[in-house]
Amino acid sequence: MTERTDNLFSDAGFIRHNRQIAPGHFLLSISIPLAFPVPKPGQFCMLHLPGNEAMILSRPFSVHGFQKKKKEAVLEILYRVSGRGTQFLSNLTPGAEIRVLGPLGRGFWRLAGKRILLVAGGIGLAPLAFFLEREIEYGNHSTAFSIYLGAKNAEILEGLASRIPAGNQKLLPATDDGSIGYRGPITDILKKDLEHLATKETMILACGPTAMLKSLAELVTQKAVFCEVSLEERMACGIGACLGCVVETRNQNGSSTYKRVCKEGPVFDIREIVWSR
Amino acid sequence: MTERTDNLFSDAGFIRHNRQIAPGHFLLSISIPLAFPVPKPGQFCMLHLPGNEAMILSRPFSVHGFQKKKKEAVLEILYRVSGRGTQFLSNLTPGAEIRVLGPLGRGFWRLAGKRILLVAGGIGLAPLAFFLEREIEYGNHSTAFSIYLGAKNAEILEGLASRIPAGNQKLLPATDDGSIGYRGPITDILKKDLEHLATKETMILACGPTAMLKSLAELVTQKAVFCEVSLEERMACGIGACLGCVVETRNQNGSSTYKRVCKEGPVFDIREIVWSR
Amino acid sequence: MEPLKLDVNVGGLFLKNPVIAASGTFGYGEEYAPFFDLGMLGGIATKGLSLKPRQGNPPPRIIETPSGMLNAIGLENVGVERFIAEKLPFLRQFDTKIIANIFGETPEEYEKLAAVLSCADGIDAIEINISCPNVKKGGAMFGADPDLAAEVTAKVRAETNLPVIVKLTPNVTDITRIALAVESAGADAVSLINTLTGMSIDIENRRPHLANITGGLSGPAVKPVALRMVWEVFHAVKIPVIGIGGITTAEDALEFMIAGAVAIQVGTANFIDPASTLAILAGIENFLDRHQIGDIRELIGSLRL
Amino acid sequence: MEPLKLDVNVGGLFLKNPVIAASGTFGYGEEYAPFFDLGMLGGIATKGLSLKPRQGNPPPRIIETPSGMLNAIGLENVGVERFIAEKLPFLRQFDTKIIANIFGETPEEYEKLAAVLSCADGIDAIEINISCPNVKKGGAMFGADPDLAAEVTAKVRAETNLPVIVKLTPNVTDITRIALAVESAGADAVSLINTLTGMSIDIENRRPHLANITGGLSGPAVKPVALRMVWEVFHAVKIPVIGIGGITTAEDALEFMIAGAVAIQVGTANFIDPASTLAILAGIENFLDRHQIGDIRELIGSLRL
Ligand SMILES: Cc1cc2nc3c(=O)[nH]c(=O)nc-3n(C[C@H](O)[C@H](O)[C@H](O)COP(=O)(O)OP(=O)(O)OC[C@H]3O[C@@H](n4cnc5c(N)ncnc54)[C@H](O)[C@@H]3O)c2cc1C
Ligand SMILES: Cc1cc2nc3c(=O)[nH]c(=O)nc-3n(C[C@H](O)[C@H](O)[C@H](O)COP(=O)(O)OP(=O)(O)OC[C@H]3O[C@@H](n4cnc5c(N)ncnc54)[C@H](O)[C@@H]3O)c2cc1C
Ligand SMILES: Cc1cc2nc3c(=O)[nH]c(=O)nc-3n(C[C@H](O)[C@H](O)[C@H](O)COP(=O)(O)O)c2cc1C
Ligand SMILES: Cc1cc2nc3c(=O)[nH]c(=O)nc-3n(C[C@H](O)[C@H](O)[C@H](O)COP(=O)(O)O)c2cc1C
Ligand code: FES
Ligand code: FES
Repeated sequence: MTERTDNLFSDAGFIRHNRQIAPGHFLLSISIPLAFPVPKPGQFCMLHLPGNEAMILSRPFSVHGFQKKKKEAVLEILYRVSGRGTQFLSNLTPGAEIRVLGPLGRGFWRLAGKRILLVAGGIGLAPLAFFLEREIEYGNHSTAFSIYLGAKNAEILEGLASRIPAGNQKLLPATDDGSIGYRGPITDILKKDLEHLATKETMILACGPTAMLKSLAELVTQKAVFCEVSLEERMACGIGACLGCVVETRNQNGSSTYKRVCKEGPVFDIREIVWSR
Repeated sequence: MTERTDNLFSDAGFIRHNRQIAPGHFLLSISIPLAFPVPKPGQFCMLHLPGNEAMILSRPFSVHGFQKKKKEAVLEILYRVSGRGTQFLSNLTPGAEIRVLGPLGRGFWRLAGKRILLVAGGIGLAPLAFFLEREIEYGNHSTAFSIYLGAKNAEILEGLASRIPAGNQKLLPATDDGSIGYRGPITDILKKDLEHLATKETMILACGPTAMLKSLAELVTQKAVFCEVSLEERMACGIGACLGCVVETRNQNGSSTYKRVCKEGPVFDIREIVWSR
Repeated sequence: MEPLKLDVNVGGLFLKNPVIAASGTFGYGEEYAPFFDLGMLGGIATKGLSLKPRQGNPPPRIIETPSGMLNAIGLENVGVERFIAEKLPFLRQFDTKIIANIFGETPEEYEKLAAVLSCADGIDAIEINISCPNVKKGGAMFGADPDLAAEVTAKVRAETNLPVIVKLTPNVTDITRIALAVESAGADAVSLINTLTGMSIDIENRRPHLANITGGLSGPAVKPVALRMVWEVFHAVKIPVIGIGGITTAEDALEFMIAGAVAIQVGTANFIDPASTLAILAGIENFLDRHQIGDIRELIGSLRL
Repeated sequence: MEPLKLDVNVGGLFLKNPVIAASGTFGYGEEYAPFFDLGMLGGIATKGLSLKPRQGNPPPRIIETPSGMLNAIGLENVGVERFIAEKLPFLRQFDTKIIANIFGETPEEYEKLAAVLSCADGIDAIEINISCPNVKKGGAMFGADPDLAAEVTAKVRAETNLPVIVKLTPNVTDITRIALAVESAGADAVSLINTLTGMSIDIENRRPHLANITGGLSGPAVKPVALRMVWEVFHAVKIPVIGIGGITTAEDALEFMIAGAVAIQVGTANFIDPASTLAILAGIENFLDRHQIGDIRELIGSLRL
């Protein structure tokens, strides 16, 4: 059952920069040894918060960017300050040591498709932008990409949008306050668009708040479109040992099992998930 | 019984600099509001370690220097890295916020005397150098000062000695390894000197490790010389509330009482102390 | 706008707000008076009082632990007579409720303490400490046995008309049994938790860090245990519960109130910052404002399951 | 120079060094194999095993607390059969001792588990978990009652020739009573502590952070309590004691050994850094070197009072 992934790294990196890209949103760049295995889009890392020993657990963050340089690799994380740990992280300055464990979990499945819709709720853009970057890098010209990006307001949306790699994909924005793009949930636009898309040739990759994912789940069960989502759950180990991060998933026979977000996920087929909360 | 000291300050300061003066020994300079009451030599402050919430208790440090400037006051602390808290402290950089509570306790008694011997064991120099600085500042020319300074080796001794204010006092050095001055405990030199000093006109102020203070206690009970010592004990509140920092003291009637180092001390008449440990 | 309602009734002890300074961490109030007006607090619990003055344990008495501290003060105090003569007048200057925390080696000593304190003018409630882990006789011994706990409570109850709060120890298998026992014996409220018994060793010289060998653990480290016990006791008894244990921020205090505490005590946090109690009070007001809750009592026991 | 002697005898379970990965925090070993050679460890305690596979509790199952964490996994596990078929062969590749941690809802279930595991080749000891706070039936119920604890121990004892370790809960008034009871019932060793029951509340939506409401507290926060209990039990029983609770550094491990633990288990620290166990082992060796102690057994119970 358990996939063995021996290709894991756990060691200190150093902060290159940690800069605000929008209110409460930061881009963290970490220099790590070249030994760090190349992460797949959708995989994540556990970052250990240095210095504050009262916060014992590392925090999970999707890989947002990764480059190999001559003497080091560079890992990029895009994060939102949402609690005490991320607050602490946002105060770290260049040169600070930070322990990185990763890359973890399984990434997005790369199915061939004519059209890929990336649906991001706020900071959920982080892994999707990395996915797109890799597609562009690999020279995937046969697929059309659209990015559905929802955010609180224009300022945050524009900050996030600045992290989308250059290419000829379409950006469809929505904000809670209508200060840019559609006013309302991003899934509203998606719903409309899905009506005149050939669902067979379309696939959706999504990451964002639970409410968004739930709407999406309803949408895609009506339309028979393949959809993968990256989930979040509280984590302790990040490597499958503690069983802390489970989500309820549906089995073929209708019964349900818990699966570990850190190991069997964080990316799941949206139909697999039992949306209870 | 309890002396009321309403003149207390508890607020954030900012680190001006935090520089090594000898291996493991640091001079910390903190900018604090002018509202900070002028400390007396021998008084101390509690420094709250910012950031690491696992270390909940503030650390006590003697005031080593204090100057009022136009818009701020400057508090100086001389410290030795002796554990996790002081290790943490030594990594703080200029600009960092640090909460200061003080000035606390009672300082050295300023008795008129022809000759004042300052006996410092290592970092114990911190409050004694401040005492001397104030004496020099107040223009006390009628008293002769000698500083007995013991340290592990020449490097540390010289680093510490650099913190002694300029004046015409005598410095008597001793090191554990004999790399400078007398080789052995500083109390050895003192013992010899005391033999040909008029004890009535002499007073001793001392601060240093317990072993040194114990030897000193034996010395001065043989010779009838007035001697005050600054003691250390683990502290939680620093203001007399928790009763955590007591030492055993002798009463006139021969019985013993616990006294709070933070409140009735940290400076005590050496004869008052019951040296048990 | 209506002013916020912060007052609570702790079994006949009426507090203008739910923030109390915990016994043993606030001296007799004097030490904190330089930092703020003590009259801003809901109440102050005094250092544990015994009939005769007590010297307490030899030093070292405290040591820091991860997010906490151990103490083995051993109930050093001036004794109830000197407290009344020398300390109480100072405390009574302030518009706050004075809770006398008492400690005895026998049920009879508790009884006498209650009698003496009830005659003294200016005591608003008695908190029976049957939970101190740092003394050989009495203390936690009474707190770990429902029958003894009830006996002490009944004896104090019979001696006083003041509200009687019983302070419970967490070092038990089932704290609700003790809570139920003291409720039946006439307690007006329970307060919990006192400290968890712990230990720390200096590995370099292989000695315990505390002269008393063991001590009481307090501070943020114990908060999850304290909160669980408050929630359990809240569901077990009908009398009000005062929450104590690791409360350092307003958020901590609110957790306890949502779990069922009608008031809270702040202990170790007073050492972290002498004005902690005030910051906690301000933070509670802020939370109520933000959530448009007009009366703090709406919050008490409002945990959704 | 003579090589350091690190081997210890835990009631017939011979470990090459005293560092064991604690149950429930090390999976079935597989997850940690990428980080270091598991054969460097003294032993590995498996995730708690039950007769049938268990789903465990609904999420959220964990939450961080000051210097600690709460978990309410609820003993999710593959069941003893699949453990033997699918997990044990992997573990047996390594030169380390495998301790099967077992959990039942009735004494009979423990009995059967012991029987099944004794037949499986490659189990070196059985650790009876009578201390899990996160399940409705069994678990801590057995651990809080000396008679039930003894009954479970005796039943397992009768079924196996493997060394039997009983893992004790700290959520009791007097842990030495339970330790003495299981010693009389035939336990070869005791391990302690399991987690302290705790709780945490999300004040914004007034819900418990854990779906199970309460959970088990572990990590550095509990270390002082664990150390005190190890010291108490060490003085109460004659069988060896395994120390567990908040061990994160070599210094922590040494505190437990000086207090009387013949071996130690590392739990939550594995989450902080997957190579914690190795760092702890290296630190112990370093300490022995520095203090010129040739045999770790000189350290055990060497506390000076
Ligand atoms: C696989 C995965 C990928 C993620 N990728 C990103 C990303 O790229 N950018 C980003 O900003 N955030 C991401 N998150 C969410 C991020 O982990 C949380 O925002 C962060 O842990 C919050 O920590 P805190 O201390 O600030 O919050 P607090 O609420 O103070 O944290 C308390 C505890 O809860 C946990 N926690 C809180 N919120 C979450 C959450 N949503 N998911 C998991 N654990 C949580 C924390 O880890 C911590 O243990 C990801 C989460 C997961 C599981
Ligand atoms: C009145 C007073 C004045 C002092 N002045 C100075 C000074 O000017 N310069 C200086 O370098 N040191 C001074 N000290 C000692 C200084 O407080 C300790 O070195 C420091 O607290 C050690 O903290 P730590 O976290 O590094 O050590 P750890 O041993 O890791 O600390 C653990 C706990 O023990 C306490 N502790 C450890 N050693 C001591 C000690 N010797 N005295 C009191 N508490 C201790 C800590 O405060 C902490 O609570 C003074 C102590 C007192 C009481
Ligand atoms: C130094 C110290 C002294 C204490 N003395 C007493 C006491 O005299 N009587 C008492 O009932 N509790 C005493 N306590 C317990 C506290 O009142 C409180 O119950 C406990 O510390 C838990 O709360 P906290 O985590 O907020 O500190 C003392 C605690 C500390 C830390
Ligand atoms: C996530 C998690 C799961 C656990 N599962 C088990 C278990 O299955 N069986 C068991 O006996 N103890 C279990 N424990 C308890 C640990 O083995 C250990 O006793 C406890 O966590 C204290 O040690 P620590 O502070 O080093 O973590 C678990 C602990 C955690 C944190
Ligand atoms: S975080 Fe530990 S199993 Fe997923
Ligand atoms: S440190 Fe609290 S009384 Fe001295």
